[in-house]
Amino acid sequence: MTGAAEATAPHGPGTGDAPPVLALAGVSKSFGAVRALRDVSLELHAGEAHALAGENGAGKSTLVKTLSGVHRPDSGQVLMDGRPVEFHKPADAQRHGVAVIYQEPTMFPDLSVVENIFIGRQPRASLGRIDRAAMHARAAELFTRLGVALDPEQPARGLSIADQQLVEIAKALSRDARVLIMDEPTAALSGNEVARLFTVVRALREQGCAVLFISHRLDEIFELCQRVTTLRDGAWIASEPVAGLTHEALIRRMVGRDLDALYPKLDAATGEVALKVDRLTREGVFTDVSFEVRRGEIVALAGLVGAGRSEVARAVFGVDRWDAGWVEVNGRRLPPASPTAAMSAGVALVPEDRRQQGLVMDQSIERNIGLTGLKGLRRGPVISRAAERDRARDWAIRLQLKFNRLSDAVNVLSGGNQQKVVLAKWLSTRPQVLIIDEPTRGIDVGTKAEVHRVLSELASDGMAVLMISSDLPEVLGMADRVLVMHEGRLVAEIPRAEATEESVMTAAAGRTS
Amino acid sequence: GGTTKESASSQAPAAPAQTAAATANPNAPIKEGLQIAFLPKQINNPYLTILDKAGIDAAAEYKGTAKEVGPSDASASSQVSYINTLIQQQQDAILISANDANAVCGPLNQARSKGIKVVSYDSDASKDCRDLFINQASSEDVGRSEVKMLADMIDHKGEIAVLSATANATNQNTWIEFMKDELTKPEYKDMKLVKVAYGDDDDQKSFQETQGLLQAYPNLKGIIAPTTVGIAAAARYVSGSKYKGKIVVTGLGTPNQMREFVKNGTVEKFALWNPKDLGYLASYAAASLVSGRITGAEGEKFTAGKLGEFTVGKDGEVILGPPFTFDASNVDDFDF
Amino acid sequence: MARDMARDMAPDVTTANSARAPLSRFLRWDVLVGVLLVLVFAGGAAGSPEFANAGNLSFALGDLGEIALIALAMTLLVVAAEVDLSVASVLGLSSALVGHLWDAGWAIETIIPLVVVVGAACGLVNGLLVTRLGLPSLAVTIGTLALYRGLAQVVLGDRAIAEFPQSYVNLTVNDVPGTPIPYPVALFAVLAVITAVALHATGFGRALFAIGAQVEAAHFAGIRVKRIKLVLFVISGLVAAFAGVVYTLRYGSARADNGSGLELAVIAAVLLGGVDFDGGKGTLGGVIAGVLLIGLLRNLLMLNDVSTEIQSVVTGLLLVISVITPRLVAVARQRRRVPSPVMPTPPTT
Amino acid sequence: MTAVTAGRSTRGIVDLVFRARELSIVAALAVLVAVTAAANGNFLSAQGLKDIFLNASILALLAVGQSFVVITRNIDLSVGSVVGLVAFTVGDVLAANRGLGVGVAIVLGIVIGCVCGLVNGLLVSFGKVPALVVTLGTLYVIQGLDHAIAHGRQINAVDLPRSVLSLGNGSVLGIPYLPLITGVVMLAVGYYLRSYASGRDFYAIGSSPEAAGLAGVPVRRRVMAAYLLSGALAGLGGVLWLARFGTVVADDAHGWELQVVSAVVVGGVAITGGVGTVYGAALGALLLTTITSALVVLKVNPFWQQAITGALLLLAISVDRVLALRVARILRRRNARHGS
Ligand SMILES: Nc1ncnc2c1ncn2[C@@H]1O[C@H](COP(=O)(O)OP(=O)(O)OP(=O)(O)O)[C@@H](O)[C@H]1O
Ligand SMILES: Nc1ncnc2c1ncn2[C@@H]1O[C@H](COP(=O)(O)OP(=O)(O)OP(=O)(O)O)[C@@H](O)[C@H]1O
Ligand SMILES: [Mg+2]
Ligand SMILES: [Mg+2]
Repeated sequence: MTGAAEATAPHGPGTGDAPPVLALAGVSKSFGAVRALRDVSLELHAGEAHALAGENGAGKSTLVKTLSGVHRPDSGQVLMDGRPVEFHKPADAQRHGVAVIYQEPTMFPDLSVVENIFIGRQPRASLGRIDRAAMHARAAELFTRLGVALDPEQPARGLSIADQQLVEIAKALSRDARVLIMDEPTAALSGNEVARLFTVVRALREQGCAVLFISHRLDEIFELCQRVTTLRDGAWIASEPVAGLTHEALIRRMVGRDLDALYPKLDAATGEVALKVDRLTREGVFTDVSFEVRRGEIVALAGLVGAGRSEVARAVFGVDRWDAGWVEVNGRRLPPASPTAAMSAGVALVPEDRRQQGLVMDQSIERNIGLTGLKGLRRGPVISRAAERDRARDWAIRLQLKFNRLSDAVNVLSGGNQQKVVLAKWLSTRPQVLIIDEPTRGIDVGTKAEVHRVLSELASDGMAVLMISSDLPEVLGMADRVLVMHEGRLVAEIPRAEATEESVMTAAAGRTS
Repeated sequence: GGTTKESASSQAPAAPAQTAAATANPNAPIKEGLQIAFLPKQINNPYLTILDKAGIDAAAEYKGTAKEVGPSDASASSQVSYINTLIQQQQDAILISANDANAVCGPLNQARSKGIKVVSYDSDASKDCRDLFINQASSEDVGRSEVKMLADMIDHKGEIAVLSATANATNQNTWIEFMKDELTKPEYKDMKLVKVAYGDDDDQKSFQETQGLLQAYPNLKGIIAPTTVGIAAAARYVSGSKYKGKIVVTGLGTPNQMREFVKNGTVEKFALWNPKDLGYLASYAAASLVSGRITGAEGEKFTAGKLGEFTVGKDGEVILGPPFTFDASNVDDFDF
Repeated sequence: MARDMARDMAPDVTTANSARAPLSRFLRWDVLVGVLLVLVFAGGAAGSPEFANAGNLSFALGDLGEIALIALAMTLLVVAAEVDLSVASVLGLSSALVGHLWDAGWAIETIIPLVVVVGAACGLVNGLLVTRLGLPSLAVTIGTLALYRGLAQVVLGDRAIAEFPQSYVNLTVNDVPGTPIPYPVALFAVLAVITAVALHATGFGRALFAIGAQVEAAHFAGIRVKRIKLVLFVISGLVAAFAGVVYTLRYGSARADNGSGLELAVIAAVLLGGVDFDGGKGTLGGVIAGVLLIGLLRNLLMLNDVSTEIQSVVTGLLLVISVITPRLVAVARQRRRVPSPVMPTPPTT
Repeated sequence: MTAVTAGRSTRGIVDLVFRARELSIVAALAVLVAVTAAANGNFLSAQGLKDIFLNASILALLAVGQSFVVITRNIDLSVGSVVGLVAFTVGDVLAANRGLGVGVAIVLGIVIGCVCGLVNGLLVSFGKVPALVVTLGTLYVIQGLDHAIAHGRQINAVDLPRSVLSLGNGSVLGIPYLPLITGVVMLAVGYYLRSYASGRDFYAIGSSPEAAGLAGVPVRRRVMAAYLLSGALAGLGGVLWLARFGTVVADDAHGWELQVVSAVVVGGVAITGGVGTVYGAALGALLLTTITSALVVLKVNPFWQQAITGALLLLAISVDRVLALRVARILRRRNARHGS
């Protein structure tokens, strides 16, 4: 409530006199006991990219959904061109020219990529039939603009998270919208795609489109946006021009205090080989991948989107079958295609897709965390609820999980908090080898530091960590060694001392330096 | 010791004794206010509905109340729950057309041990667990006469097939046995039963089975369908196909269903008894049992209202009479 | 006792709604069914003297025996987002085998275990087709529904076998001394307790819920999805075959068409009990309440001479009402508090 | 990057060819018919062919309606009951008013079917309750209603107007009306689903109901429409049933829901929604009925018929699946060669 008075007039210098294209005025929204938004105001102006910053669970996605008609505000108003509007459903907002990229990709797995982009808005030929040729032409044009190499006729099922995200972006851009809202569009993307996306967004902005952009990568905010609004615990904190703002100042707005080092990498003594992967091949996906990870070591696996990193992780953990080669953990070979065997050998995999692979969305936080350690929770033949709860609480506190009750379903958590539950679920198995795919996707700066600290500690306690990340600073900041993949092959191994943005990117792009 | 089949027969339960011990008083009046219940194979079976209605009307004649209850599917188990209900309701008599002669046995005997009389009609229950069986016609008569009727129409020559109800239907299976036996006689040496098909008393299934028979056996001359559903379906298929006039269809059917096919020449003759009489007789037989006029022993006689006197035969069987043959000359005289 | 059982065995499952007011915990679908069951029982006892006597209750419970047994296994399957439509056919096949072998002079002590093993094999076939080939279980078991029923006909043809040993028949129809509970129902009660514990309090149960709710996540969590599903199908076949033995002895009649159509009754009971057909949600207590509700209500209607057609209508309405009431209440409550439709949750199968 | 693109697009094309489920059903049908005809030439006679198509047309019509619903990730178990109800009530009305013609019968049937579909649709789309439960419930309710109306009566062919019966048995240019009607309906629905934006919405809803809502697809309206169509076609199916069989009782089409669902599943419509075509479903229905007819023609012992039907059904879906898995694997390998 304290922010309310200031919030009513966030209109600052440099925004012109035209009424904002889309605005929120004093909006509140609660889910049961959770007050996700409290009296928040926000203005989006034509030709301006506006950033929304805040910790996990601050209410950013809720704000987006309020703007797009998914949620209706409990109180307050949505204004379009200065006039109040009521969006009852997403279709209403779309009709007003609001295009949204939601935080979690919303694909139609059975439809082709091109149909995914144009569903409900297919170009028409005579008699109202779909004009497939026109549809393909427009898709091709969009893909060229975004630099995406996807077969438009391919079904969306089986696309990597990154590819899904690209399709979502294409979908939103195809709408020729007046307002483009993007909720963490870059979380799954690597540098290249992000750069392309920004070029496209800048062009749109210059054509007069209003943009709302959410990201936990603060650099991106500074690179793309003119203004930034900060939320904390659902409350409006500030709206101000990006120019003149420092990283530290922004973080202080979000977190309410100063942060420690972002990459608190401890130097640990490396021990014997914990994970050895030898000439591992899965035909058509990756070929001849060999590497080792020692105890106490954090090895990063870098590469462009689609390079096959996640596929390697899946095969090592036994989710997918491999065609040739073998995997050894602590000197013992793993049988193929058995996650159970991998787990009992001490391997854990934090998967990249938390909604499908990481969590049982309908189930409670404690059940999700307990799922990987059911044996340890047994008292006689039955599961001890107390033990389950203790285990969940332990890790929830350690990872600063923001939750209402441990018995709440994970699907009511914010994206970043969901990611923390996945981490808790796997860290609680106390693995010897931790494979972690995009560990901080969608995690806010504060928690990111926390996750990095935990990883660093675990490694120095003797855990072997294989970290897949598209976040280059993270790779450089955390890894003892960087492995780089390109089109399914391991193309480079770069020790920490030699790892720079240039060296990693060159290898990832398949150019030999 | 092992419980094999041999040891079982020695352990088979004796039928409840108290009913057999009673003696009949042929002059006892029919009690007033009797409560009896008809339990058909399946409610909504048009043939059994006619029968039960006649039985209920008959009950009104002797100042009793009768009702029809039953399952909507013709499975053995569903009849059993109704028997239990009728026991709880303390009916005076249960009249049953059994889906499965054995499955209903236990509950029927339970009913009898509570003093409820059990009469089976149309389709018999195992004879250990009912007092009387009201048979539409002697099974032997039905089986043999069907063969004779068909033989006359095809000059005792050619391939024939039977289109029955379900594979487990007790009455149909008995008739078919007699048909096969009749066919062993020398006068039928040129006739050959090539197939017994099952239409499950389902109109559509019977229809499709007929199609199949005609395609599979191009030399087929005649079909006997000893079930009202089957004969109607067979006749309908034949009348709408190129086989009309080449294939003789006969069996057991109701005049209302068959009238059209008799008139358009698809079917020359078919047989049946009067289902109303059967229901009427069953109703009276039950009332006579309850009133103590008969006990179900062989040789006892009783009067069934307008139908006159009937004699209890062997195994408690009462026979309505020989089947009646319908043809173009008389089919319009009946309405059922 | 049935009612107590239903209540005791409904431990809470954490549903997505539990964040709402605590009152909604009691407005859950399965609890509603439990309450309806109590009402029917009380109403029946008060209204018709024929209902609440030992003889009738014993019969009504005994008549549910096979459906109840199969429903236990079916609940496990449905929680894991699979279904077995072939159960009634396995029951029929088992009945046909019992009849055939008995007719051939085998000892009943040999027949019963053998038939149960055959049932498990039928389940194994279902399970292998589902897990090895990745076929949808609905499709597979529609196929085996025809196949197993067909095999029953092959085995027994048009024969109907009767005269089973009385001592075994008695075991299926007599009551546990001093109670109106037939032996099969007593066995069911024991199995129900075991199943309830397995489903709601063990790691196995947790695994089932996870598989049903999000199979990929379960796989990633090291749960042996295929093996567990295979086991469930085997259990289902085994239980159905055992139910076939009980059925045959209880009716004293082996026929190839025994129990046909029973699968829909089982599914109806499981659905009525609040188990989500998309998997991952449901309680065993709800299912037991569902089985008893359908059975006792039918019995009560029958005793009151309500015709079959009306019974059918009542069963159907019960299904619809039991699913729609909690939703309506939830919507009404939401409307009253705040005018906010949440994410457009679309209908699901 | 370019190599990857090449690999991906070949995959797309080959995939399209191999995943045409309809082709594998046509192949299965061809084998079945060839084998049967070799054993008994009558099977392919004019009368034989006519019978096959006549037998399949009502099931195929229902399968078209059902696949519409299944594609939206719902199910309609009440179709069998609706057919029974419509066949009897329309028969009853016609028997009482013999002056009425085919047109009235069809309209009446479709109206009754639509009412049933409306109830299902309202409950599923606006009540947001699971379709399986709702339609199992309405299955029982409609069945009960049908029985209550019929009350053990039977409508016979003699009671019905000639014109209605000739709809069931007559033909135009040698093609019987029934398969003609089914064919026209199938083509129209299939074309709509493929070529109209609103048609694609049904696939989107089945593929991901949540995403459909976010993409602005009117989910409720479409689900409602799917149930209405299924109900309407079931109503039409009921009238055709009446016309074809002439004799109707309350039990007609009892248990058909499983047959219809089998046809749809065999026809390649995914029970989890989003995938499949009505052509596949109709072919599935044709395959199922042809199996039944062929077994009779092949003089298979009646006690073996059902077992063989079941086994063939399993074979059909398994072979299809194994082939799909094989092809996917080959493609992945080929992708490897292209990619590297
Ligand atoms: N449907 C819902 N039901 C209940 N609570 C919800 C729901 N949606 C969001 N919340 C709660 O609202 C709060 C804000 O969530 P929101 O998703 O807006 O956060 P966010 O700022 O987007 O976080 P992140 O950066 O992690 O994506 C969180 O506490 C979350 O648990
Ligand atoms: N069976 C398959 N056939 C063809 N392509 C596939 C198959 N499986 C995965 N792919 C593609 O192979 C690529 C490798 O995906 P993977 O997720 O391993 O990449 P990554 O390097 O981890 O990138 P990301 O950042 O997207 O996670 C993806 O683009 C994916 O769409
Ligand atoms: Mg968010
Ligand atoms: Mg990846």
